[in-house]
Amino acid sequence: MSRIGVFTCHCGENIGATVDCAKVAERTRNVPGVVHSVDYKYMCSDPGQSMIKEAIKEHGLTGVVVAACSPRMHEPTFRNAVEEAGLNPYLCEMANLREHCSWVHEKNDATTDKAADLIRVMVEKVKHNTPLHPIRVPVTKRALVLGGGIAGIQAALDIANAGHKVVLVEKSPSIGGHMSQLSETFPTLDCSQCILTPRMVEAARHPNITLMTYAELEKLEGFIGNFKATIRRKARQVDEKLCTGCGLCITKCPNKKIPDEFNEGLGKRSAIYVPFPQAVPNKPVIDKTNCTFYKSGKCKVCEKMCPTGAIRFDQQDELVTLDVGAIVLATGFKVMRTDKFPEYGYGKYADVIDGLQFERLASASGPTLGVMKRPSDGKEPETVVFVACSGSRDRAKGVPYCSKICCMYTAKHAMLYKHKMHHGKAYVFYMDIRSGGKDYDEFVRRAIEEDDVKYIRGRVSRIYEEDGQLIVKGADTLMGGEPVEIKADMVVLATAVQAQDGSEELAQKLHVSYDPYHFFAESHPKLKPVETNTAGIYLAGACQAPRDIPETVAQASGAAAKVAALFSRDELTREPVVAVVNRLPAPTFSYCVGCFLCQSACPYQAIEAEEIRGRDGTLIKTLAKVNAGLCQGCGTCVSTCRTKAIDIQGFSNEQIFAELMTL
Amino acid sequence: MADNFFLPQASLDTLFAALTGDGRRILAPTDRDGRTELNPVTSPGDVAKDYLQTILSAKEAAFPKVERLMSFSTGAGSVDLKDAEPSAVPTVLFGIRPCEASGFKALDAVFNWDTRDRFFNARMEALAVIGIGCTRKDDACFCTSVGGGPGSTSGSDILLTPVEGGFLAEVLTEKGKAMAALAPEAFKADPGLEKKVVEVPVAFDQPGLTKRLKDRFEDGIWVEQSLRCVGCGACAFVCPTCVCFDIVEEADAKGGHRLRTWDSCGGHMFTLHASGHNPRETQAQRWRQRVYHKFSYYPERYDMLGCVGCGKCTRACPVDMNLQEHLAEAAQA
Amino acid sequence: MTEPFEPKITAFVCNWCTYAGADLTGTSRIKYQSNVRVLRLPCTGRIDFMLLAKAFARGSDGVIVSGCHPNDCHYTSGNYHARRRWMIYRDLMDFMGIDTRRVTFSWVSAAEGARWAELVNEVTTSVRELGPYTEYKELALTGVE
Amino acid sequence: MDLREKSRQLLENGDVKAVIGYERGTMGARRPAFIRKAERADRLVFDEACAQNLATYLTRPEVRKLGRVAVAARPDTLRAILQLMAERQVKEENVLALAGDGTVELGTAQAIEEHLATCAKELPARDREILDRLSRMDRAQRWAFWQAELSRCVKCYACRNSCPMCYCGHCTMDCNRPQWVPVASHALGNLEYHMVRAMHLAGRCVECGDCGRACPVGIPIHLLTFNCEESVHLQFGQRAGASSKLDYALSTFRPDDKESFIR
Repeated sequence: MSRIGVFTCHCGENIGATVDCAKVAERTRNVPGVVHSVDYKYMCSDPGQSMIKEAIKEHGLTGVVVAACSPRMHEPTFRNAVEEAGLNPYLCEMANLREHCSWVHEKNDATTDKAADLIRVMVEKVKHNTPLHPIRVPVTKRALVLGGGIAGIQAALDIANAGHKVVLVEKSPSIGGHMSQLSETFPTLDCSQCILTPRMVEAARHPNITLMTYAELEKLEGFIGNFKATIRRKARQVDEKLCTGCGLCITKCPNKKIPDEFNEGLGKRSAIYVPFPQAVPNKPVIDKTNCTFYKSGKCKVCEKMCPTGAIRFDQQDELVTLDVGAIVLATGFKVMRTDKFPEYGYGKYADVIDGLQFERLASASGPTLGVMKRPSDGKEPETVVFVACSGSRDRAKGVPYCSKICCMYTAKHAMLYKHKMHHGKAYVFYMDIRSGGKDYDEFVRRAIEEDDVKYIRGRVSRIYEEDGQLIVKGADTLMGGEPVEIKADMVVLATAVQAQDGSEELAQKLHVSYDPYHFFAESHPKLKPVETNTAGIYLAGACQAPRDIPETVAQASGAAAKVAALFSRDELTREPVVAVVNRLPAPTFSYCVGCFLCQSACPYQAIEAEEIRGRDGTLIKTLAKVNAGLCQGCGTCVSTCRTKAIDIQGFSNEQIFAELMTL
Repeated sequence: MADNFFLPQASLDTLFAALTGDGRRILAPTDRDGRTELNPVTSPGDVAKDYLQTILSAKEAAFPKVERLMSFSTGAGSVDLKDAEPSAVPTVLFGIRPCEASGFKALDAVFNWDTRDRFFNARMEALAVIGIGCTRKDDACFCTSVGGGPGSTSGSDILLTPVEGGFLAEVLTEKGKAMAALAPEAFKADPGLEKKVVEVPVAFDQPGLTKRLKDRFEDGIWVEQSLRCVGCGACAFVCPTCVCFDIVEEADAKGGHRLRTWDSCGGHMFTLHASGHNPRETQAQRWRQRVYHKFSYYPERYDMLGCVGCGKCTRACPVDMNLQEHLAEAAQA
Repeated sequence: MTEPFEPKITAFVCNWCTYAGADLTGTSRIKYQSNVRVLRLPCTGRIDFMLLAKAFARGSDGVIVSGCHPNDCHYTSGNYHARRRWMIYRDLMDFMGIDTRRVTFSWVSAAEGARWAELVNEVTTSVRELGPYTEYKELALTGVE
Repeated sequence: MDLREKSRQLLENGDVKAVIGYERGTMGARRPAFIRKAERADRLVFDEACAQNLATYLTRPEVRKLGRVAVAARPDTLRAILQLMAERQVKEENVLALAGDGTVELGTAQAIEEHLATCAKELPARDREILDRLSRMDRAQRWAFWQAELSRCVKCYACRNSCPMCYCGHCTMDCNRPQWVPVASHALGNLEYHMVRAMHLAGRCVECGDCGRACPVGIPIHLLTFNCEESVHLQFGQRAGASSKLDYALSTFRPDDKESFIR
């Protein structure tokens, strides 16, 4: 038999002024199952909580209803109090007399009636409450970081420095990411590689970090604290342990005419290569599609030349399985290529380049060694037009969002150009200048005011070639839409930042959600910016949305802090508000029929199959089973289940039904 | 000994008016939306014209599909109980077939076996039956195999048998006389009418079946026969003699009722124990129970059959579990 | 003089958006009619269609079902599942002749305190005009002898 | 070659343990027949009068125990088989569908899917007539129509037990903690029962109409599930029984699902 105690709070005047609390307490006393009902000025105060604790002991209460404010406010307070008195905290419920009654209704009998009703509802619920216990899951204290750009490197270093093991997986042969391609960085114009490469080396050397370059995630199973990741280590055809990185193979490789990815196609590389001189690890890979041996079956020059015998033509991809407790997603972005712009020549004009290509042109380690030479003929461009918002904020291009970094890097590009060619002319077409950030607007002003970059507010409608020059046609909207035509030697398009290729597939592998543009979705836009909706998987950098370097690094450290916090405990405790599949004695075992319709409804992949076998091992029944580590307690499965075999603790069918039956 | 009369077709109006005038409700087969079903009527014109039988049986007049047994309400620290009173409206069942009329005896056997059921008895007391003998039959009919017949007077207070221009009326009981007395002008002297009903051939040897069942309990025949049975309760719910019921409570936080509803031994939950054990776990066991209950346990316990051969179950069954055919098979060696 | 009819309104809301939104209505001291009784569930995905039917069976004259706007579900997709369920259930109710004017589905976010008050007032007023849902309330007694 | 001959062969060769087909029953009816011995295959008939969806039997414990069985399959039977596969109730290797005139062997889900692509689906004229009548009614009239029809229901569960998709051992109707739907067949119990049945079949109903056919009191209950299935199809484009891969409309969604009533 239930012995319920009900504690009605006046909340000072907040409830008491509108609801006749004494009358409510009196009426509640007559509800079957209620053995104790009192009202008090402030239930959440120490004396108030003491009243509850004493009543639990004195009256042997089996359930408590606190009729006060919103459970979203004080449920933890009262559940704690109840627990301190030796009652399971989940035997305490709150009736919301303040936010849902006294504050929103006039003082009259109907309001008092409603207050009594709200209590009655919770009394009936609490009669059906059962003691619940926090769910504990162990934590594997090793993190997996996917993506070896600055975001991944930063996250890996922070986690490693917190004392935890990290596996850093990068799909290309070297870590470094887009940042390693940049020449200088805004707003300080410090050399990108100068600040990045020490971090790369630190990551490679860190005793807690295992680097896996030229590797990709194949499969992910499990849940927070207990993931099982399968990594595909692509065959480099080079034994990393034997290779000393001497580079002899690269020098001797006969095929040196391959467009160089690192230089954005502006330079050439050999078939066996390291992406760039400061690559980490500084070990080459063989590009099998271009290697003469793989194409014709003859060559093997590198193998002959290698002093340590590290070349392995028979090396195969390798699958490695790792147990990890947390994952940081730092897979970065890509930029839209110039061939997506019919109005700017479909990428067929060699001197219409994108921002990353300009970075390589401006870089001291780039194909021109930092000398301004245009790609088509190597001529120094006297006039350069920079087009901001190329593709961004353009629904027709499928990119309605702002790419965020282009305003700043366009200013930087114009400035770098002017610094290298003082007599040259730099024009920037822009829609708006978005330079929010520390020292950012000052930086743009400097470009305009000190470096004499001409900013024209308007869009470029067309670019075409004429007599070895590019005719840039646009309009100046600040001059009333007056047509502008500039004869340029080179055009730099600040093309849109887009989600990395394969983001959708990766998101599906990881069961994280993504936005319509395939950027990974954060759990909450304000309060959970580095969490995903899958517990234990965090976000860093531009895989979530366009970001600049400082933001990326900050977010990476944020994600690392989340991982470190997770790893600070040996096991996780979670609210037991999770779904459960009922289990019964043989021969029924469960009402579950194993149709698994709940499985496809679950947003968290928390439903697994469980086989019931007889003593002789024969399969009797296959049931759904909830992985309490993954379940977040939404209850969508409950509404899908026809046999009512699956139910959710804390909001069970019996509880909700009982509530409904009192109305 | 029955008193026989001639009841001209036209006099039915007079009879109906007299019965209604006496405060009685008349339930008769009607034709509604293409279905023959029992409904309250006020004039003979409301009665279905050319019917074999109703889909559901007449048992609902005494044993309704849902009836309230008691009510309760919860108050301040107390529970108030209140017995329900059966709404025993004086009722005349008009035009049901002799097979169904005789079915009430099988119900009575259970409802007055050890405890006298207040609800059933109140309704039976208020009930009078004017049956009509059969001039038609179909392949599901087998009344003659179970001791009945298309002109059987068992269970009727007045039995009408169609004759040229009206009916031969056999006034059989005190209740029948009382009804006839309400409209004496309707009942003419019997000119020596011939009682002519349809012929229903005997399909199997029932005493032989009952005897045979004694040693057939573990026979594979029940599995074979029941393979196609889907385990619904259609047979039991249309049956004039099936008497199984469930007692349920419908309540909310403030109170509720206790109800009695029809149930069926064919359902898999019927014998399911709270432990999960089910003594009649397979459909074959449940099918066997249905046959044994009617043809073995009823004769043992009440010295009568639990079947009147109306064939409603055969007509209602979605998979044509033809009772007569199965019984004939079971009666064989 | 008869008392004016006061409808009974039952609301099923999700914990994260509409319940929080209704909390905000309170915090903002926006007044609304007191006919509504709110039942809190974790997510609209948890709101079984049978709960709506049971609310009417229990004598509700109107029902509100509310949760997070599309894209805002705390559990990412519970509200999308709920929306589909309601799309089908509402069609079925209409086909069976149940008065769909008495069920209001809505999205009310945790920020929309004023909207919650507005919704409750609108529903209460319109259901008051429709009158008691007598034909549904009579069902439990129809067919019992 | 006909179904009898085909069945005889299958049983003689041991390809299947039983053939579930139809035989002649009372008053010209066709009824299910379980043939386990080749010599009994002569009882089988397979013609237009064979209406029942035999897929219902595939989930019965007695049939599951048999192993591989052949089923005389009309197009709706095939749809039900696919849907049962999608819901993990029937294993591909345990069922051989005999389609067309009863001699077309469909032994895999893919074969069934391909065969179904050639079968048209049409609403019977009588159903069309009732639906048209209902569509001309206003809400109150529809309420009156269904109340009159459902008042005839005695909850014998012939509809449920005949339905190939109602294989749940423990039906919502059997739940008593809480008692979701009243056991009694009063107006509320009947309305809720049929509402639950229709909703639980929405997105799963293969529209064979067996529930309506089974109803002893002739309630056109199949129209309730048809209505749900049609509203699933119109709004989400999905159809139950189209594939052996699960694509259940009520456990999937599109963020841009369109409705007009949510405020």
